[in-house]
Amino acid sequence: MTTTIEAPRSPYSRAPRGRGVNWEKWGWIYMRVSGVVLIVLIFGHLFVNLMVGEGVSALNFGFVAGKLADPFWRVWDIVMLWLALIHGGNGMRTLVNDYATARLTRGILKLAILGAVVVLIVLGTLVVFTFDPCPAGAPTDLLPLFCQAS
Amino acid sequence: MSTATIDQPAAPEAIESFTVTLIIRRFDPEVDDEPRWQDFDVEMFPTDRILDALHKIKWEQDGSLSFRRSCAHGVCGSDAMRINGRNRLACKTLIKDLDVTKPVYVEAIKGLPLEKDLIVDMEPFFESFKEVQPFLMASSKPADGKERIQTVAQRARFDDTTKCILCAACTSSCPVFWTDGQYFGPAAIVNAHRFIFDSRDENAAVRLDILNDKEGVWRCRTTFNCTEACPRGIQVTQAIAEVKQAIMRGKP
Amino acid sequence: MPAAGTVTSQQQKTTSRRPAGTLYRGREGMWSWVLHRITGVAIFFFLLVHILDTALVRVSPEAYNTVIGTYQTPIMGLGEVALVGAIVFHAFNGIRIILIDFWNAKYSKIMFYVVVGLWVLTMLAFVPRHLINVFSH
Amino acid sequence: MTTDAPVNTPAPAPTSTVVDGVHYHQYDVVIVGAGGAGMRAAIEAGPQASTAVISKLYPTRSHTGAAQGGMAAALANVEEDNWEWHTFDTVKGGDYLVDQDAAEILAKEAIDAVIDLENMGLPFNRTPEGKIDQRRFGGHTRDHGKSAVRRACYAADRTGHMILQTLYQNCVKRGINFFNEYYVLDLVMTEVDGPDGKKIKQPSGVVAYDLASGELHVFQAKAIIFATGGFGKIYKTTSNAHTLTGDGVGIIWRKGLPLEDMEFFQFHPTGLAGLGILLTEGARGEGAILRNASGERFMEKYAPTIKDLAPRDIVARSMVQEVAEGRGAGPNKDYVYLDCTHLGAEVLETKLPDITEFARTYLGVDPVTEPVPVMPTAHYAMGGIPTNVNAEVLRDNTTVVPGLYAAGECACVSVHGSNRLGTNSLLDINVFGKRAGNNAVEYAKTAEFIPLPDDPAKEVRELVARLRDSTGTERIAAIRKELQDTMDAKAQVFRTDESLAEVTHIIHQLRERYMNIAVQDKGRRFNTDLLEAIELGFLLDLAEVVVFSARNRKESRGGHQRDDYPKRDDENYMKHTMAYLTGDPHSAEAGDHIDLDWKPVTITRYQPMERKY
Ligand SMILES: Cc1cc2nc3c(=O)[nH]c(=O)nc-3n(C[C@H](O)[C@H](O)[C@H](O)COP(=O)(O)OP(=O)(O)OC[C@H]3O[C@@H](n4cnc5c(N)ncnc54)[C@H](O)[C@@H]3O)c2cc1C
Ligand code: HEM
Ligand code: SF4
Ligand code: F3S
Ligand code: FES
Repeated sequence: MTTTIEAPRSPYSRAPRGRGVNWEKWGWIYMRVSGVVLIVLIFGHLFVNLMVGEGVSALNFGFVAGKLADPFWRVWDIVMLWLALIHGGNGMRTLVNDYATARLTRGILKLAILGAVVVLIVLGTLVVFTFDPCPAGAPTDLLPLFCQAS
Repeated sequence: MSTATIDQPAAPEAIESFTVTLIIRRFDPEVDDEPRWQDFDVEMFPTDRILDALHKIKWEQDGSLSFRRSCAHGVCGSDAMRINGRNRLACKTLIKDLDVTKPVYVEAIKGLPLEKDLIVDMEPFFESFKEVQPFLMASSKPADGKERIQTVAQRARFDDTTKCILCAACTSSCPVFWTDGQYFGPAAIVNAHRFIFDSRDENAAVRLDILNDKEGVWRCRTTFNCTEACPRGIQVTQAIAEVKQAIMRGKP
Repeated sequence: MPAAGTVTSQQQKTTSRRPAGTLYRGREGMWSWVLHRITGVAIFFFLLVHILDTALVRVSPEAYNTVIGTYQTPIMGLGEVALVGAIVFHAFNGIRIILIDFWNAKYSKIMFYVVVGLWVLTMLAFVPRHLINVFSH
Repeated sequence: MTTDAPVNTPAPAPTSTVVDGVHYHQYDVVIVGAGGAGMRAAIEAGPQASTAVISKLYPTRSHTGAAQGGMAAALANVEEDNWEWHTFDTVKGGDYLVDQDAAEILAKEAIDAVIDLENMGLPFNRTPEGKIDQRRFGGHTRDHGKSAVRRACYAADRTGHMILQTLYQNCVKRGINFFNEYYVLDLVMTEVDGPDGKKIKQPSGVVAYDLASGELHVFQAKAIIFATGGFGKIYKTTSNAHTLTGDGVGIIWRKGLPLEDMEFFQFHPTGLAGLGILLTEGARGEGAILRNASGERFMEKYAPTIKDLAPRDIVARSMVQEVAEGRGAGPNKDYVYLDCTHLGAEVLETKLPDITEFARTYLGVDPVTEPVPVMPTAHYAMGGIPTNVNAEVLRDNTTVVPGLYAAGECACVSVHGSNRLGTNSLLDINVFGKRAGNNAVEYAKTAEFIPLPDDPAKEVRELVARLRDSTGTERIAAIRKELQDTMDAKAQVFRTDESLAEVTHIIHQLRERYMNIAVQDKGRRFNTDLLEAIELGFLLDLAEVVVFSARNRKESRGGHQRDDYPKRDDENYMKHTMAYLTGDPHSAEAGDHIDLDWKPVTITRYQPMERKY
């Protein structure tokens, strides 16, 4: 990936500097701030999901539902969802800026990233907020333990 | 009294010469569609420089080999090129510091339009340099017609970046610059840094604004290729980081 | 060169645009960036998928469990090792980048090796445990 | 803040047309050379008239950037000093062959020149009070030779680099037009009616070869400034860049205009042995000491008062003498040592960082712990294009060529006489560069364009075509090497009639071989092979003038030391040499085509005295 273009800047032209919000600067700062927070969130997430107990083999609806019923994990997951997607989306935007030279391709790719990020954030948020850990009619053995208790 | 001869290199007794193979990436715009690699064997001493090898080729084998050079000791910035895959000045790269059991690859710096052999078009590079307003801007002149006062510490603040010789080794080693060449590039930022942190200058804000741009400092991904490549040992990445800080603070 | 016009006429003279130079032999800084980039993209795409599969919890427990079941196969288990490896590298190297930006660029090389070291340690802690979990079922 | 905004107003649209493949441009002022002198002139001329700077190198590649030690000015920032003492040192350093009116101007205007540079942004080293710091340098003394004085303003050992960068930055600020990598190869002269009715030739423009495209450009101008630097490449061991081939001086010479004091070439004592890369005199200014093989501080013998800080000609000669008498160091006993070890790492790293690195990189010697092998290296041409103090080029001893100016190393004002003091050249380029710029622009304001002759590019086109189509067998490099080797062996620090006669003979042979030269690169774009051939032509011409002038100065003075005439001879030679090209350079006897004349030295304050340090 490091030997891509031999003679760029042809012809030499830098886009005039736009006014308004400086995405580059805030994007840059955001990457760092979110990065620090994400470390905690993601490492915590991975630890709980993969390391505690039987790790990945223990993952199932019951496990997830159990976590999502807890407001603590709900906040955790929501924050992680937003931070990570925007972080990743902004990172991908950087890549597109770097490697997609044609204006049109650039536009399309960035729109695609934006679309994916927005859709997934909305979807994810909805899931977390509207999630019902004990959906009616589901086989009880798949549900978290507390569903039976109530 | 006879005139002294100072023909011998200074190093001690009978240093042996050996054959070095240079593989040079040639491109003659009037003939070639694409660059091509060409081998040359030259007899060299360990204390010779790559520039000497190129001269030897040009002067004894193929006069059409084209490259820029002037001072021959690393102060004019003419001969940045890629030697064994890294940007260096040919006049500061000693044969003995390379592994000459293998051929030495020499090619033009990357990211600027190739003109001929080892020569690239430097205009885009100098355009970026000019864009950062690389000159002192200070409205007041000292009343007594004397120098402006600057303390030793204030002078030291920007010492590192005054050393730049505009050789482009840094900018053309930067992976971000290679991608589309729109990035201002480390050299321009280094030269902006030189003035942003000069206590006598009053226009830091303007330069910070220029570099607070889509193609400005934020494109730097701290890959350190620039710092590694700089023949003047300038801490380029550090300088860029300082400019980023200054932009965030809003002042130097 | 005086006028802007000259610049473009110089540009037009360039006929070669083909790569085929040697690979640039950057050092720690460049390779860590290459890895950071690759891992970042990999994580991003995984995240897309991961959110989609997690969203299945809204569909039905069965649907979720079928999909999550595939995460538990040995092949995917190895994939997870790679994924965690990527995340851990990206995370530690991200901290390194932040330190370079806000603290000091002098120690970037040392910090790179610290990142590698921490990565090895973390993976040593994670991999055996994870693989036991994967293969013990 | 706005008061100091960049003056980026585009210069008045220069007319540029293409006729028969030759580009024609018109500027009020054309400056040839973008070193210190050229850019200092451009800063004066640029904002006042349409100005073009033509340079065969990107401006920042000019060799001014290699200057290390400092720039003299009696600022008296660190100790008592005044311009009069500076003038005296300049005159004495030049072995009294200095034009003293010019030296006074140099020393007086030095102070403003330094302040100008500081105000433009040059980052000088500072004193604890925040003023420009100054250091000692060879030949600079307090009160007419009583003791060494700190007069050299400096920025570490990168003074030239800082000057060149600062001047370029200010050219960018002022939006100066640069034509980079354009080689000026000819001065266009038009025949016009002179004041007394006779036809005379007047400069009307220059012809340049665009390296990138191989096309020719004619620049018509009202005023032309030559600032093309030196020609150290006539020697093998030199501190000069590969590109310092004296093109500008050579062009003037070929036009039949005189060259002054060409026999005086300065050999800098401390070049890295075998390589010629310079170690600044500032090292000795900071206290470094020259030693022979047995570790003896030999300069105590030759200049008891200021020892290692004696002027360069004296130190260089002393070194060569030590070696000749068998006290040289190294396996071949062919160099002496510059000992910096007692200065300590701190001083070396902060005040002399670059030269410390040069020694490490190129000789593998660490100055902190080991003495550095050094030998004299061809450094500076005192002679060149004669000008008056207004930087106007002279046609003979007194008449100026209207509209033609020269400044910097290519010119001979003569402020350096027979031996330049260290730090006086960076001063020279600033003081006389500024004067050239100002005077040229004043002249251009009232003057008319002189019409160009028919086909002004004819000669250059033919020259280029002949060389490009050459089918000879002689290698350019071989001829150049033989010239350089010969000059080093026979026309260096010590000369005799015999050795000089030999060189003349060899140059004649080389000139014949040059006729049969092979230019291998037949292309148009970036044809550096062709340019090297042309440059070699200038080198041959200039070497011949140097040697011819040297043969005819039968005395020893400053940088010119004749073993067969070891004494200074004020009675017969207290005068400048003026050499003219009068015939076909191919004639076997140099005397057949070179005419030597003499010009009186201007003496205002100081009568010649014996030169002792
Ligand atoms: C290593 C070194 C150290 C020195 N240290 C000191 C010091 O400490 N103090 C001091 O006072 N002096 C010093 N000097 C001397 C001083 O630096 C030079 O004499 C001075 O810089 C010359 O400046 P210049 O402007 O005349 O020429 P240069 O800087 O050499 O510039 C010449 C210009 O002319 C251009 N040119 C030449 N030929 C052509 C052509 N045919 N067409 C178009 N353009 C052309 C070149 O491109 C270049 O831009 C040193 C010199 C050297 C070599
Ligand atoms: C675990 C904690 C994380 C930290 C500390 C972190 C840190 C960072 C930092 C500091 C950057 C900026 C790099 C630069 O400007 O040079 C970055 C870039 C990036 N990150 Fe992260 N990140 C983390 C998690 C993630 C996640 C979860 C994703 C995926 C969704 C991701 C995707 C990216 C991408 C695609 C880039 C752009 C890479 C580039 O431009 O080279 N990161 N990361
Ligand atoms: S910063 Fe270093 S590498 Fe970059 S142009 Fe300046 S001297 Fe060259
Ligand atoms: S190489 Fe480029 S990415 Fe930054 S650290 Fe240097 S400018
Ligand atoms: S030739 Fe001047 S830097 Fe190499």
